[in-house]
Amino acid sequence: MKDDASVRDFRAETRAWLEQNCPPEMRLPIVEEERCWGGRKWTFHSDAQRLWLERMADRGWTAPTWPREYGGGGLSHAEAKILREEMDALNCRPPLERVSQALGLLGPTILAIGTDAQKARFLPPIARGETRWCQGYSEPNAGSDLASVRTRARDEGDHFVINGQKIWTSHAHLSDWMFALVRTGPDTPKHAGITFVLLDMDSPGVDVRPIELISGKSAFCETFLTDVKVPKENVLGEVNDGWNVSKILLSNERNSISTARNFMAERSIGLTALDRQREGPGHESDASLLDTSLRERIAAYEASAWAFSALSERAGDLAAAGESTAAHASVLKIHYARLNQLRTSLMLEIGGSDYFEWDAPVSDAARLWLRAKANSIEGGSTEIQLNILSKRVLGLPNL
Amino acid sequence: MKDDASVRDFRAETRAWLEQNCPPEMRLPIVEEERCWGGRKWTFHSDAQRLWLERMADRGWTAPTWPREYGGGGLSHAEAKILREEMDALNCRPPLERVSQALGLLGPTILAIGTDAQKARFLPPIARGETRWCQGYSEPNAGSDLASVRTRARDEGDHFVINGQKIWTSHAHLSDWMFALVRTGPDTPKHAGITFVLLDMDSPGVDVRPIELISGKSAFCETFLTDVKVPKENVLGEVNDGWNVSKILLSNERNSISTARNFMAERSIGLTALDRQREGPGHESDASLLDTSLRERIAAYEASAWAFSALSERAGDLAAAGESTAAHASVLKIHYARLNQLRTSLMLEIGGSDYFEWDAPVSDAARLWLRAKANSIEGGSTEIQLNILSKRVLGLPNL
Amino acid sequence: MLNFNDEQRMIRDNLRQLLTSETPVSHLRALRNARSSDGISPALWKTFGELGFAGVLVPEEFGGLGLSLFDATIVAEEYGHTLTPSPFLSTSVMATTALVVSGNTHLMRRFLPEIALGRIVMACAVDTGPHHDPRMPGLGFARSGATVTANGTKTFVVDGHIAETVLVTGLLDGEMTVAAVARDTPGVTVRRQWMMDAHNSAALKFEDVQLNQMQLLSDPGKGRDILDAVLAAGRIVVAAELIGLADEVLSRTIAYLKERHQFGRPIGSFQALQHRAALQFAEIEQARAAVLKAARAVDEGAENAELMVSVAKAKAGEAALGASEEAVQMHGGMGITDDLDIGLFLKRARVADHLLGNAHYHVTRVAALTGY
Amino acid sequence: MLNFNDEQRMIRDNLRQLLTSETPVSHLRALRNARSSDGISPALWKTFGELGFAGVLVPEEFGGLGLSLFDATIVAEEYGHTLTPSPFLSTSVMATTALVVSGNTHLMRRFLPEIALGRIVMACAVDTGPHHDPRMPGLGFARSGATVTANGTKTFVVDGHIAETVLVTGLLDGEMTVAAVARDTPGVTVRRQWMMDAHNSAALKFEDVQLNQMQLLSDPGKGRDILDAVLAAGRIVVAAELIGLADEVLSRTIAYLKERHQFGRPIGSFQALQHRAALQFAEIEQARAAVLKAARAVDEGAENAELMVSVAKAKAGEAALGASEEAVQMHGGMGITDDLDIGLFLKRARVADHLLGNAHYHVTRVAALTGY
Repeated sequence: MKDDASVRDFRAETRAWLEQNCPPEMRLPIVEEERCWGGRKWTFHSDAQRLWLERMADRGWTAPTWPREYGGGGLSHAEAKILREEMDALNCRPPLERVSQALGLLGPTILAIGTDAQKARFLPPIARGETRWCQGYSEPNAGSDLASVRTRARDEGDHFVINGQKIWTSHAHLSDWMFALVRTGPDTPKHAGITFVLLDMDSPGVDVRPIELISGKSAFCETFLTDVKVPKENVLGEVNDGWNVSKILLSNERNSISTARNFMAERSIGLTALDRQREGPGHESDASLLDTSLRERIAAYEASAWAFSALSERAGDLAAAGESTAAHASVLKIHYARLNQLRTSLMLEIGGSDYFEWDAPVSDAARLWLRAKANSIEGGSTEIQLNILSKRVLGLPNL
Repeated sequence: MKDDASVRDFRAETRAWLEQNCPPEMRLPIVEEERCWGGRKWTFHSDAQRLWLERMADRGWTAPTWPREYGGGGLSHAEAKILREEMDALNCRPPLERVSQALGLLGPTILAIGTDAQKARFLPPIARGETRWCQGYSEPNAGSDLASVRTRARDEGDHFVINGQKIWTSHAHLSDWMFALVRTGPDTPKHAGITFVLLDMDSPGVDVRPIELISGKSAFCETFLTDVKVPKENVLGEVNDGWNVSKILLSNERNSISTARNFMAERSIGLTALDRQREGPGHESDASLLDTSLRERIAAYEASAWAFSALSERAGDLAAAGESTAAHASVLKIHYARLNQLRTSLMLEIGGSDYFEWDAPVSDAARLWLRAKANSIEGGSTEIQLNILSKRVLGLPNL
Repeated sequence: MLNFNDEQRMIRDNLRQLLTSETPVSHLRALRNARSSDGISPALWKTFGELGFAGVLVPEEFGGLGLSLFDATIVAEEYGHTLTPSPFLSTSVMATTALVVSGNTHLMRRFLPEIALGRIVMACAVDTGPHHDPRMPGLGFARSGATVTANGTKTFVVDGHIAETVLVTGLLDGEMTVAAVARDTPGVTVRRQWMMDAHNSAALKFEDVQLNQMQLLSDPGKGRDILDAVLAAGRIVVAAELIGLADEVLSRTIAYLKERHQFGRPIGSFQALQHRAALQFAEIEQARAAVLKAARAVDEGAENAELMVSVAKAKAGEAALGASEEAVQMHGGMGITDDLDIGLFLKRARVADHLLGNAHYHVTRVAALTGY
Repeated sequence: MLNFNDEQRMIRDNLRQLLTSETPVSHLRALRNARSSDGISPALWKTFGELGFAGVLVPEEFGGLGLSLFDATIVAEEYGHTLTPSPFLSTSVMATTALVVSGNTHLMRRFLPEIALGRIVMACAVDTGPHHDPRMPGLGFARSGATVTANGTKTFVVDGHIAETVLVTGLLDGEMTVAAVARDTPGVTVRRQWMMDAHNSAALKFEDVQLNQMQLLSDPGKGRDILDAVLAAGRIVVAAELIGLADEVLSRTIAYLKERHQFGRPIGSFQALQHRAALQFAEIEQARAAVLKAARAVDEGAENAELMVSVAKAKAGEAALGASEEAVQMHGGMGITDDLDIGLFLKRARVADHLLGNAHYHVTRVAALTGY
């Protein structure tokens, strides 16, 4: 496939602009702690990070395919792909994380089914990185069974009053807004009577408590909602139709979680292992890994990671052609979780006992390995994805 | 653990006897085709094979732990273990395959619940390798669901008249007798009304047709039974209680299939691979396998195979101490199937394309690989074993 | 783009119709049972010529369609569904690539139009031992004046038993070189190899085989490029066949799971089997993407094309073997009988995985190409 | 025999009662949260001395029970259930084995009775780098008259932060040698390592540390035998701990599967989870047998003892990691919170797998010991 003339032009212009506008610090390999999530509580790590976000947001390239009127770049899928390829080619960091709840999930859902007023109000600040969002789906004892929402929304005419408890709300303590499922109708049938609301975290009655995880970090929170008022214009979709809204959003979630991470755009962990080996005396010029078991297992992981990046690209192409299926969302989610777990486990092995220290460690490899255990649970567990595939895609019968 | 005096004596006597009586040809590594299965249709591969069987049978050591009056050796478990260790130490081939339907399965079941007349009639010829047995359990469309037996036995006073069809009867065409489950009672409840009968394959109305398998071999048969007469003294256990008899026998089956195969008593396939590598020019004195992927995978298999041989030994020790559980039978069966599939697959890889030829191949590795696919299906599939473990051992609930 | 456009979808649909009617799996079974002397359907090969598939990679100036490797994968994936034994790989992909990359107009004019018409079968002889190792050709060329003498052995030469001409790799003055050798040249001995998958190949022996200079595809300096291109194209196309095979064997398994009852229920309602089937689906989809990506990378001359080829071959081999082994297990006793086709898929998966380097070979190659 | 006799069963039952009442998993959690300075329970160690467990391998003449490694695995398996941090491995197994195998009566008289009484903690310092590689001790001894000077570093020395005396491996005249070094000797620097499993070890530095001849366990010629014996005993006992851990974490998972409801049913009624749990059970049983067999093999001096030790460590590491990872997954969101103990099992499984060589190290060693 060769670029035709207009594509060539777009590519050239894009590259020229990036070269001129992306600060050199924003072209260094990304470090986990320096990813930009935005929001009112955000602190920029550097002036370069702030500048880079501003410049990209001005062009709408934080949300390249969104309409320009809502803060997006108005690009076609093909153009957005070129933008991404050019950013990769110049090692430009994403100015704002594409996998965020806001950019990856809620934004596309508002675009799809929001009112004009909602689009105008919520989308531009998302695209500019000014508001950060969290997801209020899970509740204690509900786990993967989203239909068993028990948080209640009482109808008070022009607003709802909400009482209940949400759990596993990632980064709720750093977020400005939450989108949540709440029960507006009777308990049964379980799928009906649920409403999808947009809730300001600054509202009175919102209490957020971080949950300590096995990784020692607290990415997830419990959120207690006590008599929280939500105006009715903040309902996305119809009242009592939240189940369908959440399905639209969930399919974005699976796509978004996975397509955002191109393991192979990061450095080969095989080369990292070789670097470490070369630190040992007498090993300065080794051409390959002496631990052949580790070498073979890293290679097996990297072969899969390359295949995953192809899968991710293909899913994007199919989506752009309108051929996307629910299948790919689940397939991506399953592979992503497994690959990230494998990758972080191998990194820990590469480090060895040095990396096993918990206090003042030389690396956060142990914590990342533990954190990755959540990948196959959060956002629809691997088991749920397998159920979806076997029922909806393969058409296997119920018991 | 040190041998005490009487044990030392038994060990020394056993070794002396074996050294004197085991023909040199019977101390060469066993070849698949030369395993001795016995029976009226058996052709000995050599005089040495015949002699070795006769000598061992005379001492009752083809069935070491059976009582002497029924053709066994009357040994304790500890003595039988020593006999086996000494046979291994001198590389003595088994004079008669221990995993046979007769020695491994039916014999112990008759010993446990047969009448004195049945023991006296059936056990000695089994121990002497004079009768070969096959198993008539499965039926078309029944698969793993043994309770759905449809072969009918009509009560005619002193005998039954049997009509129906059995499938997957291994080596029925080479066998003298079959033990089978037949339906004597009503269809429901499915577990009741089944009877366990001993059936002479020379009876009129028995028609055996080998099934061609993917390995190109025909180890399994379909057996058609048309008005076959079976005298009532050939019922093992009570009429209509065959389900319980079969459970006793099945637990022997799983033990027997697995404990009989000590992969690590055979030659390391890693060394076989190294031999093959050394055949290449310039590789005569290689100290290790250059294909490190193959080397690591063989080592992973062999580590598991050593662990399996320990498991097998432990299962025997627990059984001898009366602590055996159904768990071990299933665990052994699962691991055996997986290991043999892994082993045969690795052997095929070691051989490479030379071994892929079907006509006039240099090795039967391809056929053995294909044959091993049945290991996780025959004798209670791996899925059935996992069901047994999860329900009966782990106590997990039904849906 | 890693999806198909309308034209590609049409090609795929037409091929599927052709192959399922002309050479369903029963065709392979019949060839096997009859111990067919050529082991393929000459009629189908002629049809491939007429419809243009045989010349998919042949440049238009030589009568072909001049399409891409990406398009060639569409063909291979389809005959993977039906296990059709076809000279497509040997002739339309490997030999064609060798000739095109060589730039040898004499040989291109001679062979490419015939290939495009489905009139000849050509084979590529790469391996000398039972394990894929293309850098060790096991054959030497010696030059003396205008004559070149070949000595050595080749094995597992796909379609070597029916190819009129074999492209043979060997070392000339220590450099990789490729020569076009007619099968009936004096000194060439051919032993047909019936493989376990009922596909065919041959073991070839070359004893003082006299060739002339014109039979060399190129100067020795270029032989390595030709070999690399042949391997890349061959590996991608075998990988695509494996994807088709995996897809088909999974579909058949799903159908069986829905139809077969045990304990009073369709066995496809048991969750343990559902999850295993779904995992196979996920593996196949990932492998399929890798194959399409590798084909694009080679077509576009991407920097990481070689790497992606190994990724594709490795993942396709794993996916096809995994799906076939699960298929046998889920078909239970029936799965291990020769009556069902499932065993044929398993056998082909194993042989095609081994062909041009198995999954493990290619995983190790990923490490080597990455530099660790 | 690879099963327990009545006496062994009694030991096991008593220990289980002691540990579940004195040091349940909450004990480890409390030590961790309090950032305890020694990271173990000194009271429990004293009780181990009183009940004889601390001296299980100490010969009777030195006040111990003089039992076998097979018996020592019973102790380790039990504290694996409760994740009890205990000097049993470092002191009662590794240091005791070093002293006994050395045959050095002076040092045996000095240390063994104290070990048997649970009065001291001793550590063995084997590794110098982040990956287990005991043949490269990273420390050198130099002799000058009756004085021996040690220089080098050690890391991941289990209990090195609280051991009064550390047995240190190093090279003297190129030969493996072991010396007993008091931790407070001038020139020894100790940095405590809080590991992710909340168990403890230390990084030690030796700078011109002056020792006398009497501190060497043996002539250099014998150092390798001592090291081999220490490694074999240590690996088996860590493997046994991993079996206990795996057993416990699976039991807790089974209990959770029965109790936790989703979609209106206990999640343990879903067949996919049932089969996965059953597979873990099968793996643990096989690994357990391998550990018992390896212990017997070492006790009996069997020819393949070294091989079986690697098999045992490899299978136990795999089983414990597999069971812990499945436990986290099956506990869903709860599994990844620090509130539940499941994460503590996972962390300990990973560290103990790494200790004295991880599963992959030992699989590769099986190939080396077999000779391919």
